[in-house]
Amino acid sequence: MNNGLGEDLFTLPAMPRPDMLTVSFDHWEGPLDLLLSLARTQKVDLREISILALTEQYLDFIDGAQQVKLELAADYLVMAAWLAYLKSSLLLPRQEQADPSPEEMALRLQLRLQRLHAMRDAAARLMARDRVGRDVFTRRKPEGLRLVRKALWRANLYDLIQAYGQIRARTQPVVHTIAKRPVMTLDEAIQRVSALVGTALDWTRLEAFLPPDLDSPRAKSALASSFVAALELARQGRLEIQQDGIFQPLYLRAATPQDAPGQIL
Amino acid sequence: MIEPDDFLRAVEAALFVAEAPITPAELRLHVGERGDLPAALVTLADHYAGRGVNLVERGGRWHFQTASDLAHVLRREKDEPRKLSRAAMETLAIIAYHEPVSRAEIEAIRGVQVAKGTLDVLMESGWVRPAGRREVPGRPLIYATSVEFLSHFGLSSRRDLPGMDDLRAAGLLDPIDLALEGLGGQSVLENDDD
Amino acid sequence: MIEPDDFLRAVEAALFVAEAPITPAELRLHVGERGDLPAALVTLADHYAGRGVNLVERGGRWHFQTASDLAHVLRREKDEPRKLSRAAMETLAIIAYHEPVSRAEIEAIRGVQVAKGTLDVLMESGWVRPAGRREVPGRPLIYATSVEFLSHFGLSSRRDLPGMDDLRAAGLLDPIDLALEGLGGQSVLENDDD
Repeated sequence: MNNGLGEDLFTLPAMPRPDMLTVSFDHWEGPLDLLLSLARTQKVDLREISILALTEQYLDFIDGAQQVKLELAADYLVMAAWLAYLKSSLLLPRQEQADPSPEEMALRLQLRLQRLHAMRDAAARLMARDRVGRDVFTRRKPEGLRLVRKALWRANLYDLIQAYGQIRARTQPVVHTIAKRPVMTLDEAIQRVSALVGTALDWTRLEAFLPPDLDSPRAKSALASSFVAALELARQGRLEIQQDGIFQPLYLRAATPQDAPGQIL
Repeated sequence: MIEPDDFLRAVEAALFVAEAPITPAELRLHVGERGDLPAALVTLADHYAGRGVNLVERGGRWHFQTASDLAHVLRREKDEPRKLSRAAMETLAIIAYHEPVSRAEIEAIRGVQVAKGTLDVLMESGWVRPAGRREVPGRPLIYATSVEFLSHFGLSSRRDLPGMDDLRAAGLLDPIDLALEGLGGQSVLENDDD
Repeated sequence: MIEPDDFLRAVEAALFVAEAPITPAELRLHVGERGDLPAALVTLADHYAGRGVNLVERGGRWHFQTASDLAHVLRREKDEPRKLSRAAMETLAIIAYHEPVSRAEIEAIRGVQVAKGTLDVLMESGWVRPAGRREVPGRPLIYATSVEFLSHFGLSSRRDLPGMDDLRAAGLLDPIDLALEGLGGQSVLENDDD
């Protein structure tokens, strides 16, 4: 807050008044700090302080300061303007007063000064306590307490046996056996389709030639084998295949005798 | 003098070698679960009360330290702790008496901004620690003092802060708005009329 | 107890803060020329004789130290239950079933290298002990289980360990990859459900 004031000592013009502060300007940390210092020259309890008198003191001080040094920190001038406003408000007839009332503004200022003063006092008392390393001392090189954590290993027999079982299982030679899958062989399908197609006089869907257990694992294999069987039988001229379009159902029927072999659709 | 039993002796020895103020829970790890630890601590504190070395409790931690009246005997040139600036001292006091407190609240009391370095110095010293955030818009960090603060300044707890009770009773630790409500806002003008 | 006078208290405090054992001459620098220092030292040594901290003189230098019977307090060992890692468990199992075995043999059976720490842990646990050297080129160390191993696992002898037939009957020899396949299939299904 005392930026720009440098190390210059600022003293008031020689006006030896007892309530006047004549110390360097950069002694203060800001307007509130300065106000508190001025207030304490009133030598009364801060609760009894006269805000009007304090305002006079502050404005006098700033006036004096400006005669010597024009570049006063803005904060101090803002506070001066605010205090001048507060002073005039306090002197106005009551009914013309604005909200918040000047009394409340003055009280707020007073409370702030009390609070700052209380903390300044508390800081001084705190610093004056018996402090470790200044007033009281602890051992300079304590040996220190040592807590050595020793692992207590836990394991049970089942874990041990299971571990061994897993090693043996993991390292056993692996034998691969190929599982026999439920399939319909092509021969089976040819036999089945050629037997059934003889009974079908009209176009019949391929699915009708499948065994009845369509949900069984054999179903897909039966469908594929029956399709290949149909192609084979058609090639041999023993049946005809018809399909209306791609992915449409396939229809089969027994070949009529005049059809030439190999003629499909 | 009553001969100290082995439990008391163990507590005494552990406190003696501990590198920092130690909690009863930490002591328990060393002296075992048996034995009346609170009673032992009180007995020891009594025993050392009038001596050159005292046993003290600071923020729930115990340690031996020399009696304060012997400072002149023991102080050495290099012992003087780093001097805090006035700003740092005031900021520390505000944190201690108002904790937890935000930077803005500190500034409201001091009437000036808190320089960046001020809180850093206090945190570096180990006396001040961040204590979470205030759940208000902006969620400002709030600060509080640490157990190191208590032990450094010889306080058993924050209740021992000098003048704490008086300040609280006088409402000087309350926010100004709260204080205004209590006062009714009348007294100033009367004073000024004097 | 006689109240210690200020000179005695100063000596006591100076001894307490001293960084190292201190000579009476050095003590004088702190406590001043007045006062009967030899008498004070003897009085203090007497006072601390039966306590957890004693004042002792070693080669003309004095210092406080903890009573020697309390060393266990200052360096406390604390048991921390810990579970063996899978690698350690497998290694232990191989040693138990095949002892005495060398590290190379353990690795051959496990199909994986054995980390140095694994055998250390087993030796630390007290369940495995070195059992001499195998008289083959390189003379490798061989390992066996200990009596503690048997008692910890509740076995009266190694013959109590279940044999291969028992393991197979318990399903413990089921190939792992089959078990994994089962798991894999399950997880695929779960994913399909998403």
